[in-house]
Amino acid sequence: MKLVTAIIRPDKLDGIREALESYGVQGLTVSQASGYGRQRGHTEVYRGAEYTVDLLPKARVEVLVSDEWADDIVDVLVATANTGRAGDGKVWVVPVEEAVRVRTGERGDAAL
Amino acid sequence: MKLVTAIIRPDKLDGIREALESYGVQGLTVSQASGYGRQRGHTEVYRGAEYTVDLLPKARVEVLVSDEWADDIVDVLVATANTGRAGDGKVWVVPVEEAVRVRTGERGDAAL
Amino acid sequence: MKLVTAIIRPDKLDGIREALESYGVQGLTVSQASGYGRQRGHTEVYRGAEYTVDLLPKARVEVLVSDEWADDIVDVLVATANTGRAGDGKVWVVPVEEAVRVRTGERGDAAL
Amino acid sequence: MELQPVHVWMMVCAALVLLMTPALAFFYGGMTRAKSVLNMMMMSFVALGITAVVWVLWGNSMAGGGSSVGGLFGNPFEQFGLAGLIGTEDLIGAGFAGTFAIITVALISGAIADRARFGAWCLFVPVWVTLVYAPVAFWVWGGGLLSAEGAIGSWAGEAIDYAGGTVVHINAGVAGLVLALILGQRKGFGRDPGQRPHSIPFVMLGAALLWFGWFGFNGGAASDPAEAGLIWINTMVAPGAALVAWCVTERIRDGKPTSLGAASGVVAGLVAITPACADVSPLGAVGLGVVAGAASALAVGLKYRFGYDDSLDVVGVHLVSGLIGTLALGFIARDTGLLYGGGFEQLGAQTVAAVVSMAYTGAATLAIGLAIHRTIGFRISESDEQTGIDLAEHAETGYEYGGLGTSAGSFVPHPATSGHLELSK
Amino acid sequence: MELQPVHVWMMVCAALVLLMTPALAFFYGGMTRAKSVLNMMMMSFVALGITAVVWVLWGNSMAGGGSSVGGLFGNPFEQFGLAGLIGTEDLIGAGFAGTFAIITVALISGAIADRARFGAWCLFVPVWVTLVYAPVAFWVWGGGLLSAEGAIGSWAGEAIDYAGGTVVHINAGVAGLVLALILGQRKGFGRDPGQRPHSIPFVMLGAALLWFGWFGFNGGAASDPAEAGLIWINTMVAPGAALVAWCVTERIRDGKPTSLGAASGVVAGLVAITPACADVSPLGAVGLGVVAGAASALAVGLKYRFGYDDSLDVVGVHLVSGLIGTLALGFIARDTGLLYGGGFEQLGAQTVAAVVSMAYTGAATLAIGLAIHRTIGFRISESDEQTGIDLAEHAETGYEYGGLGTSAGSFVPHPATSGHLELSK
Amino acid sequence: MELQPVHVWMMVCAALVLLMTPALAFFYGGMTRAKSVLNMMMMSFVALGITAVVWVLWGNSMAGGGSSVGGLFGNPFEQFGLAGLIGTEDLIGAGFAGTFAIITVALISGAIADRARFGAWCLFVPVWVTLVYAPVAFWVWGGGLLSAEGAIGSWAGEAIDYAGGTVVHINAGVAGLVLALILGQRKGFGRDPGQRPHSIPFVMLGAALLWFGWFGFNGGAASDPAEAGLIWINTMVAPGAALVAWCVTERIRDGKPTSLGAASGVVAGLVAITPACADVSPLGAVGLGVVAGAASALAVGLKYRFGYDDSLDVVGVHLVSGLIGTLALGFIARDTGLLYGGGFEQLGAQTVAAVVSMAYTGAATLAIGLAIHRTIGFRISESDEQTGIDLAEHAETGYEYGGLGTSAGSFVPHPATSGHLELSK
Ligand SMILES: Nc1ncnc2c1ncn2[C@@H]1O[C@H](COP(=O)(O)OP(=O)(O)O)[C@@H](O)[C@H]1O
Ligand SMILES: Nc1ncnc2c1ncn2[C@@H]1O[C@H](COP(=O)(O)OP(=O)(O)O)[C@@H](O)[C@H]1O
Ligand SMILES: Nc1ncnc2c1ncn2[C@@H]1O[C@H](COP(=O)(O)OP(=O)(O)O)[C@@H](O)[C@H]1O
Repeated sequence: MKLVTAIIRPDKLDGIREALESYGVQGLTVSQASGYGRQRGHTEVYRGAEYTVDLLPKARVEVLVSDEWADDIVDVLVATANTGRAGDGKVWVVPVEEAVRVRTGERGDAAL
Repeated sequence: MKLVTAIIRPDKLDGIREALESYGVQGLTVSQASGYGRQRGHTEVYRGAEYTVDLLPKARVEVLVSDEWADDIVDVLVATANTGRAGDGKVWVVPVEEAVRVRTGERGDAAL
Repeated sequence: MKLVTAIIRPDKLDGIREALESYGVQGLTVSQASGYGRQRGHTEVYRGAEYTVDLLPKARVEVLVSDEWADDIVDVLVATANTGRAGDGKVWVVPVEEAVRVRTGERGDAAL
Repeated sequence: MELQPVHVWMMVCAALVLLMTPALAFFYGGMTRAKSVLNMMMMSFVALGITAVVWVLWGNSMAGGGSSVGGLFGNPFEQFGLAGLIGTEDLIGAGFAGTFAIITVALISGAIADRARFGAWCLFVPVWVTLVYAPVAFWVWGGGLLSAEGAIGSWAGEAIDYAGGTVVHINAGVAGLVLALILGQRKGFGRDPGQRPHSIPFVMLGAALLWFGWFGFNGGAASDPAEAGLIWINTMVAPGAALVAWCVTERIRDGKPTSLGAASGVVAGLVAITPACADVSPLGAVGLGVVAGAASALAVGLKYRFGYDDSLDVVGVHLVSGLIGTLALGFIARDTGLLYGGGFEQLGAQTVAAVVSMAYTGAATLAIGLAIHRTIGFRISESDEQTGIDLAEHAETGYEYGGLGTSAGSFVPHPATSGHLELSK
Repeated sequence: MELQPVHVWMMVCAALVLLMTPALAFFYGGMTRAKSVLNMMMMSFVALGITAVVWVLWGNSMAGGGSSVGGLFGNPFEQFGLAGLIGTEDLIGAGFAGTFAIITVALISGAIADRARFGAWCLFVPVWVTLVYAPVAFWVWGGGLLSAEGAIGSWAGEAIDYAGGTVVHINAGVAGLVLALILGQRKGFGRDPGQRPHSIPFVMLGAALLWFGWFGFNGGAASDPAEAGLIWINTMVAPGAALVAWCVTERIRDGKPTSLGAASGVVAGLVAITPACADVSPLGAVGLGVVAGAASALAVGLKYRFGYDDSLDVVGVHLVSGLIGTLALGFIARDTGLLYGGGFEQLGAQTVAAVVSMAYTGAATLAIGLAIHRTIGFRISESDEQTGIDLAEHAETGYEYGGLGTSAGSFVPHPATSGHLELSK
Repeated sequence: MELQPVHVWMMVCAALVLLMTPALAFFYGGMTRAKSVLNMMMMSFVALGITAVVWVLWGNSMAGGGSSVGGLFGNPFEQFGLAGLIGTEDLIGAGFAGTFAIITVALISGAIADRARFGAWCLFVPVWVTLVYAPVAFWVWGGGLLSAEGAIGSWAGEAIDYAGGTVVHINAGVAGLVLALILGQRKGFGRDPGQRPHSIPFVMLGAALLWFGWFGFNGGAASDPAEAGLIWINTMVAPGAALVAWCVTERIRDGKPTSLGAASGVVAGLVAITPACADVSPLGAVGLGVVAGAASALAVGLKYRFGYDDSLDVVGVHLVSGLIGTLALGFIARDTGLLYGGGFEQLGAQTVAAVVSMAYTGAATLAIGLAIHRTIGFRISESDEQTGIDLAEHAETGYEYGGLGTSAGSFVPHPATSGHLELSK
């Protein structure tokens, strides 16, 4: 199995979820993240003092997939999250040695 | 070493911590996550407009463990987090190539 | 490629970012975490009832790096985040099989 | 002259009404997304600042202080800067009247949440107060068109609008609808669940302070204790009944009574009792509250059906309950209503006043709104809406609870230099 | 008749007291978990709505408006709907009295935070106001049992309860204790650290607005400037002293003075001065504040020892400080207290009034509470408590700061259809 | 004696002024980091508690109640505990005056946000009220030094300070500056972007309630309806104009008008109109508001240039706008100002009063502040500042929205034992 992690724009989350769902992915885990990279931040002003904010809000999506589906899932994620502007994010794949569904104790691909 | 990640119900966190502690695990890292899966969400209503919430709050627990303990830790996590209802979560194991304790610079199993 | 994850004190974040930047790292992803370990927590009191808080705020930094840079990056992270007091955190390295820049679709080291 | 009870009462009431505009800022601000809360609140705050100045300069003169210009408005220059009132107790009345102008224009902003250019709003406020609020207030309360001696009022009968059902709520509701149509829907209207309220406790805070202030709003002009007492009781019981009615409506329709509903019910009840507070019995007020609470609870859904994005339901709450209160007087006004054997005169007068105000306000707001929209533009860009209007228009975010979003970044104490330089000029 | 100063004063005071119930909603709401804040606030808001209506319909008549039924309560039908008061200044007093009924029943809700079925609460409120509040208010203030001419009062002496130590605070405290026992402990009571307050600024906001409103609560009935001034000063200094005393107690016992303690101290001091505000000197008020602040600071821990889950300390604050204020009058009442050479009469009268009220309220609340609990059920299910009562009972959550919890999901503008259909019927 | 309108007015106004201190707690609390919000609010709350007690004990006697001790202060023992006032209507005035002392000392705390030891502050408050506030109030309002009959006032002319430009705002501003210098900069001052405001809605809530309360602050002493009306209007329009001016200044300098700026503008305008409220025309108030709003908007940057960490701009807002209002009277006072042909006398008197107060307050605050700092220490440790002063000094955190920070941990219902033991002693 693989763990596919995608750092994406938060507003792409709904699209990603739908795309993965129509691809047969039945679960995923999302968390809030902040990213720093090429994308330029914004400026805030409080009583005339300027604050430049460089860490920008991102969503982190994690999906456990079987080995054979990993490449396709990566493609789906990249295609759906893309806007062409700096800050679109990254997708990466890490090998997973074991996965378990807590409810049933099923292991391996059956746990996904 | 292995990194064991568990996505669990937030209210199982205390139990997990105690179980791991009694198992000799001396540290762990927790973060907030939201999960999408078989578990059904709930409905909120604001001025008559219904909002169906499908992303449900989860806790993500990460534990670095030595190779020999990984299986046991997985078992403990699964056993403690289980309720038998949809939404109990997943546990997965990823290989770790190096680990360092920042305070001392110790590496490998000594860093855990 | 490698994924280097560092659990650090939140106030070390700015230093880390600058150190990595001067090392040529052009992006990273940060998220909030809570850690449990040797570091002692604090006590809160509400209407005389004491609450001991053991989960302490941490920042999680994730950096994708090419294989050859991984060791150096780990060293930079450890050196910068160190204060010598319990609670400094951990750094670990996980192998990455694939990485993609969403904006361009570039893969591998070019995606970093 | 010594202070009299009526002076004390009106000054206290005026302060209460002034508080209602910040209260509205919370009522509305809590209902927006977290990334729009400041802009929403600012629309009320800046309306307060601008209208206070406009009122002192020429607004009060136009709404009744100056002599009538064809029954349409008072001469704005006659009491410019409140000249002529200084040294008299009439300043108190001018202050009280000013707070009504402030809240009325602020009410409109709920219809255009999350998407109005702040500069455009800052232009809209003084123009609308001058061209719409002041004249309509003059017609109803200042001896103009709709009053007993006015061209329309003398023909159709004088409408009862004790504290502003027509002048304030119907007016604001119609203006809100018109602006909502001009600006168009928010991106994701009716689809994006992110558009739920971000802080319901703030909505409840707003509703509570509005209720508190409304005792001043309804009661301030009373000078007789029996009348004042009736107003007080009605201002307590009508929103109470409407709160219950809104919750019951939700319980039946959606399965659960909500706190947003309770807060909204309070406001609907207050709106409905506004014109009627001095002219219906406490039992009448209970009935009026029940009807207004239930009707507004149903009416807030209309925007999804008809597709106008009246974001925070200015139409559903203020226009609908304002009309209910205004028209109900035709039936339950204690002296002249149909149910008290008073014939159709009162109902006719109420209807005429409502229709005339709606027509004029609708047309004038359309003109003003379009003029602004076609020139400087009334709506922010799509990407600004995405980013959040607080950042885009105010370079601020409402909250920073210690997350990572902003804690990392650089800091430039900008005014250190420029501030000093400009000061030392 | 022209408005008199007393009319103005009482109307202002009544508005201030009305504000206290939403203030209480914040005081309590801030102390619950984030997932229960709306339900906690709603218990106050709906108490406001329901009691306002009940008061106008029959409550005022029962508490003093109607003629005495055996010294037990006023005839509820005599002034149903405030008939007979319309056209008189007595409407003002009826309004003022109504706000006391509202806050009293709302106070009780703090004892049953996080776990009461909302429907059961909505039933409890009107029944309790009718069967408990109105009679006890009648006994003390309406010429009933405990007043000078009443069966008990004429025997035991008339107790001093200027603004409601017995009628409001002891009453609410006892009722809270009874309901807390009926409903049982929250899951995790005394163990789950998640049960800490979620927003202490809201608690402080509540305390501040309560204090502000309390000037109306204590002062509203005063018609003599020296008395009014004394009340005002005492209402400023007693909570001030109690704030300091609570903080000092915490500093000694826990090592740190807390802001939750300061806010709680304010309320304890206000509760204690309530019955005594017109009858003790400013120095007496300082002393009373110190005692009440320290005693309540210690008393809030009793629930852990005895195992009743009085979640937000209605007993520790309102019952304890209410008793302190009520009994202290036996000692420091300026005309009749022991320390002023007045003998034991006053202390006896105070004790009797407190005991009689506690006994009646305890028994009656037990009956009402059990009746509801055994029939429709007063407590939510364990899984609803786990999920959070806001979602379970109101289908809402208090906050959405842009997290991921709810931003993803689908949106159904439900009333688009049904709302319209029902409106067009 | 029956209540008179002036009694009612002053009691209402006094309650309004009392509300201003919690309002300030929100205005300031919203501007700090989330981890310091409670300490910031507590500085106001405890100032309220302590000063209320001090005022009743000896403060009122020193500020005017007792007979003059060399024109410097009133005899503190003469009316200790307000003895002598009991039974008279003068208690009302004593209460009103007390609320001014409370807010003045609370204002200072904004200059030392995030880093003051709470114990040190609790010591500073009563000492400063006794040695600084009470004497200066006596000089200006109690018949002391700066009044017409006083040593300085009879020579330099009597300054106009209707509601406290000098006594309250200049005083607090100078004291704040001195304490900021004694305590030194926060760690990260001018560099750490974490020091941005954590909740701007709270700042706006504070500003709104301050404005509301300020009608009492400025108006409470008026006994003539024309004067009261003028004060009311000026208190509405000056902050309105200042709000607009601050926003315009920001628009020009920074590109965007902010809501923090709007809230700050309101306060700057209120500060400036405070001394002048009864003596300038509404047009004068508009002008004064514009100048104060713009000047304070520029002045808040000075701290970065000169390096004093006046964290929440007590100097930039209260000292600067207080001076503007005080000195402006030399020009635009309606009877005696230069622009009204009144010669330089008034300007001279205003300047002397401001300078004398600043000199005395500066020196006395320096002495008190240093005495505390050198003995028990006025500043928390660096690691406590890092952790957050709320946890370090109060063992609390402001918010818990259900995150993981505190939900896991153990719970010890500490007072279960000790509380009970101490109670049962
Ligand atoms: N080396 C990296 N390691 C981990 N995350 C990264 C890395 N580089 C970028 N990111 C994440 O990807 C996001 C987008 O990167 P950015 O450089 O702004 O745009 P792009 O990838 O389109 O060039 C960043 O905000 C960050 O969260
Ligand atoms: N393929 C997956 N990848 C990552 N996380 C998953 C995946 N499937 C489920 N999860 C996580 O596990 C949680 C529980 O899954 P769910 O399908 O609801 O219940 P169960 O695992 O008991 O069948 C989800 O909320 C989600 O956080
Ligand atoms: N085995 C582990 N797995 C994952 N995270 C860990 C582990 N041990 C410690 N941590 C993380 O590292 C942080 C610091 O650990 P701690 O034991 O307090 O200090 P130190 O590492 O300096 O001895 C913890 O708060 C936790 O977030």
